[in-house]
Amino acid sequence: QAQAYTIGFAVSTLENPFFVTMKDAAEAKAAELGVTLMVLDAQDSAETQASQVEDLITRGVDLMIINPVDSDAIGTSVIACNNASIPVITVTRSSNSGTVVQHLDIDNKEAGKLDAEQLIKDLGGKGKVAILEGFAGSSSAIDREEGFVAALEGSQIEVVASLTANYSREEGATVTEDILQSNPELDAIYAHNDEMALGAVRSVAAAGRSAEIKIYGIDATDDALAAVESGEMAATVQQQPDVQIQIALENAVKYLDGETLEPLVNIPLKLIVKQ
Amino acid sequence: MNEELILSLRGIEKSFGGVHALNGVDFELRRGEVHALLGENGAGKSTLIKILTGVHRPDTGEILLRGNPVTIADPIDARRRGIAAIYQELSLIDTLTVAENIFLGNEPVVTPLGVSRTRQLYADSEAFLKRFGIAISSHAVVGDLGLGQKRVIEIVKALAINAEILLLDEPTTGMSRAEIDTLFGIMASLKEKNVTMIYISHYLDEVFRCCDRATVFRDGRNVGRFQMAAATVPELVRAMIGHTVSGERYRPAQTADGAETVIEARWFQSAVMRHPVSFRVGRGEIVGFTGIVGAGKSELAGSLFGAHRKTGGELLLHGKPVRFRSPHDTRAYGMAYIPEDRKSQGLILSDSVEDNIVLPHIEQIENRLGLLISRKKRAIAQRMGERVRLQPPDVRMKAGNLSGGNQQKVVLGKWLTAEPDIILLDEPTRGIDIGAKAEIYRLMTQMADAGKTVLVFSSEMEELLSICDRILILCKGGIVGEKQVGDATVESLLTLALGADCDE
Amino acid sequence: MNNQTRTLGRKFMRFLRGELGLLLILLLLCVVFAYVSPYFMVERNLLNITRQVSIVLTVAMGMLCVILSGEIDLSVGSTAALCGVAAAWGMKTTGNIWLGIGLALGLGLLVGIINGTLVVYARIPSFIVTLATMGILRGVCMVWTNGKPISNLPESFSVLGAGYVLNIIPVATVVSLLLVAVFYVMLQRTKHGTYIKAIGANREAATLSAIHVDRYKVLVFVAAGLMCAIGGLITTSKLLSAQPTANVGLEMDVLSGVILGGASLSGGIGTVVGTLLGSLTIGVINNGLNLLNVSSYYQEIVKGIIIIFAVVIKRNKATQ
Amino acid sequence: MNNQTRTLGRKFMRFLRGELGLLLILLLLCVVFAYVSPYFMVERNLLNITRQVSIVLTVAMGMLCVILSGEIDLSVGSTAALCGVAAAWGMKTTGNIWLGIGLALGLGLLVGIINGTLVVYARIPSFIVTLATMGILRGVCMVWTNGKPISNLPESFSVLGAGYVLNIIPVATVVSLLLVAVFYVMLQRTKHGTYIKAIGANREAATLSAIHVDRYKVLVFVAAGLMCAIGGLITTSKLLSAQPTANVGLEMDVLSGVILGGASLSGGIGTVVGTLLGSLTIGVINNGLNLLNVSSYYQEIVKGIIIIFAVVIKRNKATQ
Ligand SMILES: Nc1ncnc2c1ncn2[C@@H]1O[C@H](COP(=O)(O)OP(=O)(O)OP(=O)(O)O)[C@@H](O)[C@H]1O
Ligand SMILES: Nc1ncnc2c1ncn2[C@@H]1O[C@H](COP(=O)(O)OP(=O)(O)OP(=O)(O)O)[C@@H](O)[C@H]1O
Ligand SMILES: [Mg+2]
Ligand SMILES: [Mg+2]
Repeated sequence: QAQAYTIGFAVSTLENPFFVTMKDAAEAKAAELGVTLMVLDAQDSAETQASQVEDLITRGVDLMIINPVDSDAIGTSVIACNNASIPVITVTRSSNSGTVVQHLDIDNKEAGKLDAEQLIKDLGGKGKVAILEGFAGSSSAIDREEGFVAALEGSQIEVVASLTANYSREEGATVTEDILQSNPELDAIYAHNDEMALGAVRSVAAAGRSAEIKIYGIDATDDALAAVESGEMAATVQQQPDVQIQIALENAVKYLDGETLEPLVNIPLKLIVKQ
Repeated sequence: MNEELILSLRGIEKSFGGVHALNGVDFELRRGEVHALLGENGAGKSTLIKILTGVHRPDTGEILLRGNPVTIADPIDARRRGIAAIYQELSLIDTLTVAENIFLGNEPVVTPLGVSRTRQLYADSEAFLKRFGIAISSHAVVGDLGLGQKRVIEIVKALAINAEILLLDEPTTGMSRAEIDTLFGIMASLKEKNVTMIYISHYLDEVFRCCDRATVFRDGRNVGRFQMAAATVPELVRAMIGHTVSGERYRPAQTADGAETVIEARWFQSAVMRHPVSFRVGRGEIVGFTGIVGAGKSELAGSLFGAHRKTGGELLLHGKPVRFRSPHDTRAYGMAYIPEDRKSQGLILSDSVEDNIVLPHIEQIENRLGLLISRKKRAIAQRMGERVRLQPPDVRMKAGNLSGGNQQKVVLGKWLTAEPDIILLDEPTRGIDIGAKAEIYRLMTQMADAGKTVLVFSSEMEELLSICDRILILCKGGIVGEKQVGDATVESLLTLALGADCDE
Repeated sequence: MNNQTRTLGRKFMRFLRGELGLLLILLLLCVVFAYVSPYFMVERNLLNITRQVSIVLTVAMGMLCVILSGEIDLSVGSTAALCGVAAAWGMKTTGNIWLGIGLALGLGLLVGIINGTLVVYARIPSFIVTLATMGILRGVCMVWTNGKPISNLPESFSVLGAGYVLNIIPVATVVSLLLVAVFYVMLQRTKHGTYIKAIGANREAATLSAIHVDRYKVLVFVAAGLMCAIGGLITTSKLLSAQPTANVGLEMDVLSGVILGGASLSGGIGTVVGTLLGSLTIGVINNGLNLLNVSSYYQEIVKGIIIIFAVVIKRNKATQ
Repeated sequence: MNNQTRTLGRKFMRFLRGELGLLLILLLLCVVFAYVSPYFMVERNLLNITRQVSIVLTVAMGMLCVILSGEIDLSVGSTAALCGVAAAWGMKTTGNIWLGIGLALGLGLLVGIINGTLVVYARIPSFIVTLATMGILRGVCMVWTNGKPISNLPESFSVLGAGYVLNIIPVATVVSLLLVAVFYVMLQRTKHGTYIKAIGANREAATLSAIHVDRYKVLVFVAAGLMCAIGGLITTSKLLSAQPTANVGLEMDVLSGVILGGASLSGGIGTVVGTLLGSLTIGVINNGLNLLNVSSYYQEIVKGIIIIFAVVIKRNKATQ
């Protein structure tokens, strides 16, 4: 009877390879489970996402998997689903109001912390680091910053620059160029995602400072894994977006089949460094 | 003159929507002649020109060029066939320089990649300008020039093309006798080179001076052909408008002595004026301001109306000094200004005639709630349309679709509706036909008789002589003389306007 | 008699040329979507669309005034976000919803005055002024909230963005349509609208017609600022949370609706009904493609193609 | 004689009014940044800035043509991204760098022809055409790459975006300045430039002056498409990876440079030197604020304020 299920997946953005991987895995898994999947991309706008959830409710999906753009803003949409008796599973970011049947959490603070710990180890507890920030005001950027900075407490590592590059590889490259100019001494760059880290890799290489500057990212995209393998990046953090959505879809079908679900699933994070 | 037909048109028809602009025109042009095209506003003269330059395609009919039937696809095609035109509405680019405009689409010297020899371009353009005796720099940006100067550039631009057939659509509007004489001199020399010309004008004296033959249009068809040598003015006028018009003064000249001074300038100067000016005009007076092209008439008119920042002196209305920060401030004084350039200053071409007419005094069509009543708007516009003899009399037409003269009538109607107390008119009768002109002069004199104050700025000295009480002469931005109409002639005004002694 | 019918016919033709063409497109789209998706032509969904476009539509009314006067306002998204933040802050600080709303409106007004003044009196092109204020106001949003949303607003405030009139018509729809009506009267039926259009069509002619050009230019920016405030209030109320990053890119959505509705970027041309239909058309396309489960990569492609076709069909309808 | 000097004086005045004002602003900014940051006025950093603006500058040359002709091109970002993707795909598929570059240029040309044709022959406003193609081309990028970057390009391709001439001058700088020179000659010194400006200033008058208006309108979009291709190539080469989401928002950066450089959105007005200075000014502001480590929240605010001040100062310089 699984064929009959239609599941909606409201994803925050497909302009980021992390979520593209998640979407691809979702489509593969849905085919395997024989459910119809509707994917809607909010392009990082909480307002658009609210409208898209409305559309999914109209469409009468059996269950909705939401990857919220913002944990607060999604509240009204989750409540709307509750009122329409459509069960909701949230992934990556939670909803601060309404009821969801399950939340699959990725702890972004933890990801920042893992990078920080590796960085402290690599630099021997002392040195200068620059930070490339994600979209100003996005919850992932805020958490990844907080986790990282908190973990640096107590070490002698100094944050000498912190600038936004909007999660983009191009801007990561450009902003890194400027950081390199104003910091003749720099030991590491921590980027809120791999795209910016990969941009930094290019600029650092162009400046001929690859040997002295270590670069850290988050997401473990294919390009980043290769960069870690080749030594261009020091580390990245795997959040396993594919595993996350696979679990979400399996649990969705289970729930629709009448099983009850754990309210919270933590997706384990894994720090990737060169073998 | 030889009898060879260089161009002949057969049964040309052209309509725009419901309007039949041309209604089966037959027209013949002999090589080397200057052929006048006459007719009321809206008769279809400009439409014919635009058909010959490929701007419009005729609905039916045949064009024979040097005996061969042709279709003229666009202005590029026309130029290739040796046809060039001076259009009634300017076809200049305001943001380019004078030289660039003169040679636009006709660059004299370019390398294969199109790189211009700039120095040569400017030298050639200076040479052309010199022939007109007009002190305009080739480097000046056209948008900074006055309308009359633009017309000169427009003429030079057409002359630079070396066309075999030259079409001139009202080339002399806004020009004084001095520039007109130059133009005629150039036309005469072109004629010697066997250039054929079509000349459109509402001034019959010009037509008698320079044309060999004339064709008269009425309602889109030709109603008569004349040999100029044998024709008379009343004959032509009757063919054009069906009756004759008297040419004498429209009202006896008045002296303003003792009348209350309404508007007075004391060493008044604005940001665009080159010299301060002083004058006074009384209630019930019609005062003219004249001068050659570029003398500063329009600058003065606009400045009086608050369109330019005042930089010195005083302007007094009814004896009290006033300061206009923008034309909006003139409302309180019942002032109105009819600008010279109807296209860029006078009208919103994309709006209907009625919308244009009511714009400056739209309060007249508001109801108590401040909502606009289109019925009232139509009534007002229609009444004004009749007064200025709008043709076609449909006030819902887009202003941009009217013929040039009719657009001018709308500009006049727009302000006459307001019944202003003080009215400034800059080249008010540009492009208006003989019949309607008489009507407009009558409206102006009526206003003066009713105690209003009328200031007319015009390069057409004959016009001022027939309606004004007094004429002030401008030269290079300053007032160089004043004449009562009684003692003035065109020649005496022109001497002052050209006067070498006006340079201080 | 004959004249009367001809007049009527011509009036109808003129209407056809403008709005009816777009109306036909809109209906055509609806028919197609209704045919391919059973969920589309449902009362509830249609009302939903009207709510989804309500923000764009509200802000579009202000933008239309700005465009008509020959200017542009790129700061609408940031202004809306800032007003939303201000409202949320006001409500949380004072505990009073109305004070929050008042603060948002006041701020919208202020932004409009600043934009207008810089354009008119400092004579800076509006593209540059509003590009600058777009960045400045977004920055102010971020600094004010420290980049984090302001949440836990009073539940009763959600009526505006999420509530219903008579249990079925969204309040946001009603509010935006009321504003459309107000702007319709203002722009088509009062002298103010005539003046704004005249200024945009031919600034010099308008000046010489003794219209207070400067005052009206400031006014259109004020209208835009106020509409942004209302748009920001609807957004905040809908999410019951003020996002400092809300309404990013709103200027493009709004401009699309206005221009698809037949307005010209160079000023003087454009109507309220056109803008309404243009915004609705874009809303219907978004909603329909979502219901059809068109993948987001293809949505952009399909949307672009539909828009081009819509304009071509509309043009051909018009010239028939 | 006197005439000669007056002409020269007037020429100089005109130059002052336009470019020199902006040049002064740029120098002023440089002085300020040099004063507050020791890293700014370093040869290496200044060259860096020229490389950073090279993409915007290249695309701005195409955009300037479009703007001068009275149109707008919103699709530049998507076109650049698509060309970058095409180049990367071509290189990976054929293993030949030049084939990849050729493919990118060919695609840029094609996009230009499509945009131009829709604007000219289907008579759709360019705002709408390029808004639609902006979405369509971005969608094509996404579908083509399935949303993921194409990486591992041949290392030698990185010369364009990351290499140096004489070990110090970035190749991208040289390329973009060469293009600026080409466009300078084309727009200021050939009849083509005059025609494009004439068309933008007064389309009707240009038609009457026997100019091939339609042909030139298509041509400006082709120029824009080609410049986007080069911009996309530089981006891809710099990152040695083609991002389907590259150059999002490029249209705004480019427009800002062009308009800050004195061009008018309504067409006919604008210069290559102005655009160069405008783009550099924005580049210098971005770089300077980054060197000073101004937080992103405040960067937008400061940038907006600087831009407004720059324009005001420039204006006052001009009227002196
Ligand atoms: N594009 C157009 N659309 C609609 N009607 C037009 C258009 N162009 C011209 N007409 C109409 O064609 C008729 C002839 O106009 P035309 O300009 O040829 O007159 P004209 O003889 O040159 O008059 P004038 O002496 O005023 O210049 C007018 O009634 C005018 O309204
Ligand atoms: N020597 C000069 N210095 C500055 N500006 C000049 C000079 N000579 C002419 N001009 C310009 O010439 C233009 C002509 O002025 P204006 O339009 O007032 O003249 P006019 O008498 O109305 O002539 P017309 O309208 O027939 O050209 C003005 O725009 C003025 O700026
Ligand atoms: Mg005519
Ligand atoms: Mg004049």
